[in-house]
Amino acid sequence: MSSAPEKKPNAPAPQAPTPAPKPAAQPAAQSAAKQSAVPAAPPKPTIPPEYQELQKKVAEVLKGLNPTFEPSRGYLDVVVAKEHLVEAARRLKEMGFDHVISVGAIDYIAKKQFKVMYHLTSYLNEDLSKYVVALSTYIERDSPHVPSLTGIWLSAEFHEREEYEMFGIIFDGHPDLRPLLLTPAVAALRPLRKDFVVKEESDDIETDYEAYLATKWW
Amino acid sequence: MHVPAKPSPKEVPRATFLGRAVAGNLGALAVGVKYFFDPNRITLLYPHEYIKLRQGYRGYIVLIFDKCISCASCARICPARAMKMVSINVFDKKLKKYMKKKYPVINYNRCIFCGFCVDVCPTEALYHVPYHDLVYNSMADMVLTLEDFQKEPEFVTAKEGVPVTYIYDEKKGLVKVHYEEEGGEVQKAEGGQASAATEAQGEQAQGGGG
Amino acid sequence: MEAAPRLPGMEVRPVERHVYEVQIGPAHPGSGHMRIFVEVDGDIMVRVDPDIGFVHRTMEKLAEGRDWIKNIPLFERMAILDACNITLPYVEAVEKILDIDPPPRAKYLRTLLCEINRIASHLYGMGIFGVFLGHSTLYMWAFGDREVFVQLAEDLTGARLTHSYPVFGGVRRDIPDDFPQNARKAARYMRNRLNEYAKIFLNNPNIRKRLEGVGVLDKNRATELGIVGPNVRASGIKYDVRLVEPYEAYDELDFEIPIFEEGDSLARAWVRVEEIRQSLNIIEQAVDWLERHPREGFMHDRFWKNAPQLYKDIYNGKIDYAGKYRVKLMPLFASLKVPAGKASARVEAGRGEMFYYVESDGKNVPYRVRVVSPSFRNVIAFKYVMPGHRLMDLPAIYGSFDYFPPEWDR
Amino acid sequence: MVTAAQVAYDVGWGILHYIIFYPPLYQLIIIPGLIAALVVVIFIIWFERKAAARVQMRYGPWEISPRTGGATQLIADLIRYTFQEIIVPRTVDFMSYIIAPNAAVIFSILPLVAVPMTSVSQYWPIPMDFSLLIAVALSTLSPIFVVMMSWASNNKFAVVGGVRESFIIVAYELIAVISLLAVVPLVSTFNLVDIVQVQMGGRWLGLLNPIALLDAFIAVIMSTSAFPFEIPDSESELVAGPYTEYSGLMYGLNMGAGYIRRWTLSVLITLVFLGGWAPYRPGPGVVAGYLVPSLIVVAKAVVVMAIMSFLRSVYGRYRLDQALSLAWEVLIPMAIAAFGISIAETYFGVIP
Repeated sequence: MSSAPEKKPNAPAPQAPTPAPKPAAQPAAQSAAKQSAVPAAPPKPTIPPEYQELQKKVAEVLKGLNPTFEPSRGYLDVVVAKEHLVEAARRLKEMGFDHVISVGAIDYIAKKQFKVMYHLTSYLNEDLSKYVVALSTYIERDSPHVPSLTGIWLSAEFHEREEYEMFGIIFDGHPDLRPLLLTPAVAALRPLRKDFVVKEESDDIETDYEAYLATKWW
Repeated sequence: MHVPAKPSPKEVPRATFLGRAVAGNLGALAVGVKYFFDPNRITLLYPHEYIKLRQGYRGYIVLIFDKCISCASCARICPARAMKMVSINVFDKKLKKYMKKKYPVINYNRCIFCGFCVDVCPTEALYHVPYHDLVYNSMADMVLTLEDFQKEPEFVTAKEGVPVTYIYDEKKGLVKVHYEEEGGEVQKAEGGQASAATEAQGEQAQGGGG
Repeated sequence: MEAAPRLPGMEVRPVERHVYEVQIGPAHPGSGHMRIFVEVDGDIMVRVDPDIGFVHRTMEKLAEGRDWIKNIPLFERMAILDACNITLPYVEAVEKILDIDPPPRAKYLRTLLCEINRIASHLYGMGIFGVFLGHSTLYMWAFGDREVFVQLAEDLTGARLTHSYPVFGGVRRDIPDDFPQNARKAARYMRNRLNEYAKIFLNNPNIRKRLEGVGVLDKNRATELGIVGPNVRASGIKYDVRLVEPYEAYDELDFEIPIFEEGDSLARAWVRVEEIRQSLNIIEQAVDWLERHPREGFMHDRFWKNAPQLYKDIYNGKIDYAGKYRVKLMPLFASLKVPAGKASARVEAGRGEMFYYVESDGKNVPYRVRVVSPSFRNVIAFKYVMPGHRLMDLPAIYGSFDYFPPEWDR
Repeated sequence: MVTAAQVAYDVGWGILHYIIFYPPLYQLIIIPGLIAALVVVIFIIWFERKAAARVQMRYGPWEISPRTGGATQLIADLIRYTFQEIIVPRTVDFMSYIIAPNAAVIFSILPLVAVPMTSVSQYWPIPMDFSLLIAVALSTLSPIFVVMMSWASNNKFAVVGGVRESFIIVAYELIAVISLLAVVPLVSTFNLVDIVQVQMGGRWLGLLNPIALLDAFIAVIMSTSAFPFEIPDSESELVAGPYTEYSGLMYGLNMGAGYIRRWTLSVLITLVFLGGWAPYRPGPGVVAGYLVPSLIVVAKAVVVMAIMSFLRSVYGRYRLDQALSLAWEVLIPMAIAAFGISIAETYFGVIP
């Protein structure tokens, strides 16, 4: 593996597939960690190492609300119960997470659940800027009600409207819950739910020659 | 080497009233007048000129029939479902008999020229031609047959137009140059680099174009 | 006089007295495919309601039916003039789930294209901004000079706009031989041009009058609304994903993040100009690095270790019809299965922070992809910043946020 | 004995003198009126597009006649406008909708009958004693019809555009009137012929009183809603302002009316500030006494208009309130100051 070539700028080596590693010249532990051999097996999902410290802090802040931390990469997934969502949001905002990057929902149709996630980060608190925290909760798929957090983070307003039209999740207490991108007729189909199927051309790669020449897919 | 990015506070340049009313107006007018007398035109006069694109441009795709091993990777990776595999009877030279084999065909109504098929082909049986401005009479014509897919499509613009190419210039950004001249230079220079001579020619061509 | 005839499709909506509703868009010369309901009281806007979604393509849904790699050209369609930045977080998120880290050369190549795209995107935004204020020269200049960078991107990737350049584990091409000198020429040209831009547009008293003190967003308000990108940096917030969570090669490059305190439309325009300067620095550094280092490590070993000799020959230009420095994709990409897991990634795209949430359940298609584009997060600003300004300020504010309807509609 | 040749000569002479060069008709229809205005407008629009194209890294009109640089493009546009269907929406007020553009064009040309094209009194369309006043007064009529158009259109954008137009009318008229009349103390006459005669020696009033010239110049730009004051029909928020509901030839008339008004006022500026037909001294006869001086005036006015057109490629557009505050707070005091300068110069005897 070509590693840390910046330490040997004059190396001509047009084809040296495996340059001898120079252990003394390894720049930093951090980049060494990046160059770990590629694991053949799929990686074990865990909480990413750079988030371990934050996890403790968040657990401290959300004490009493029974937060659980789901394995994830690139962000910290904090799951609280629906009843505690508003309280958890308030505490996280006090902690410094001052705006919402994304409000996303996932349809777990097998478990008959929606997961609603508020991805948060901070502008004003520069220590927290480098983290993304997802405050998430599971709700029933049959009665999709979740308290709106627009009152706490105004930046969630349009995101919640979008998830409302895409999934039919009703954000209780949202000031202006109308479809945002879609017309009401299309929004009634709840397009992002898993039971809505997009009709597209078949994915078959093989086709009959005559049928192919007569295709009208354009 | 770890050089973190650093925030650097900056300020919008302030101007006094007089500076704004006089210097601002005069500066804007001066730039306008400068370009009025010395225009820097980059427009391509399209049907009369066309850009001779360099090799590597992701243009129309051509199949080299003999190299295809019917692996269907191209059809599988096609993000627009433009490429399909069709079965035809071909004479197999090794086995000395006719047999059914699968070959890719392409529907240019759908193709988005991402080039994934060309890049994924394990035997390089597909390649791009470096042009993209073609005309078809109907949408049905854009569903290519296997025979058409093996031919390089006819480049109609090249019949009437003058080939030009754009070279980079520090003063003018992109400069339009007639292709033959630059091509000749490149062949002589053998470096693949636009020499000073070509730049001079480029300016000449620029002046003549007005 | 009789009442106005009721035309087919006409919708009658009561509005308050003294209020006059004007619809800006959707078929509108400057704005593109979006509509803003504006209620004006006299000349002052009192309520602004952006009505978006005219080019909505349900990309999040389409992505759930497409193979992992096929989503790259799909997401690119959000903002084709910023294609690399827009697809990069998706690629990064999938790489996180796959647990691979691209080699340094690939990182530098991605960074290079990202910055080329950022300049192109900023120039596009400035051009539209210019035509909004009736300044057609800036529009033409920005689009003409953007051509320089589009040409650079074409030399690098083979396509003008829809590059589909970053793929999982690496990139699809290496730089051509004459690319470094061309990039340096382009950088020097653009630096000079920016001074002329300042003269004819930003310091033009006419334009300054239009922009100064218009659409002011202070630090706290910008935070509350969650505005992103150059727009928050114009409000004095030190937030840039390249700064707070460096990705690709950004932690090895020497550049600045311009921050302005004013928060008005003029500051937002200046941020973009200063960012173009910094991007030119980055391009020069990246090109230097790429020139200094041997051409190896453009694709992660997992996808390149077993590459046959033919692939290496094609890379080195030994096959005449195939071009040079092309990185072949392994057939594995066509049927890639990503292990179960979820990841998010964000990058600083031209218009701001681009965020992807990717969830996989081990199949060959994603289970859920959540895309949040910067323009989508900026659109809320119209609702809360515009009221209180005059109707003629609408284009000035609208343009200064560097709107791009296809991006926010997704 | 009357021969056919004599009759033909006499009839021709009569047509030449009493029809073609009959001053009111000549000035209204030929030079500098309708025909000259049309030619000039076609040239100026072409120039505007070409000049903007030169600044903006492109070619401008080209394809239609590459040898002349696309000069015939505007004729092609004119033909297209002429044969385009005129769509009259159901909701408009029909009579005023039809009358307004026509009236705007007619009243735009009208001031040209009040200006002299020569010092030979035989070729004056009207008595010239108060011609400056009359011309200025007539020039203020046509913008009213823009407001009329907007109101007749019964369209939101048109109404907003019309309201803006009416704001601007009030602002710029004062500037135009004061700054054009600012030369009166200097020459102590309202007679445009005398005003031109004073400038014969090269002492153009524009040089003696540059502030008045600048003010009048800006007022003309404002009055014809050219850049940077293209406010009533600012396309980025109002589709085409007062002209939104017009199509085909009617839209062409609207566009033409603005340009013709600019042309008229440019002629006026030329006469008042730029010496009119100076330094040429009109001789006897139709050609030397009428045609040549009028062509000189046309040439000078075209230059004035070309400079106005060039501003499009440098400036954007002001906001309405900024344009108004510029007019009321800067330009009107400047116009009054120009008046004062004239008085001072008269006191010190600059003009003998």
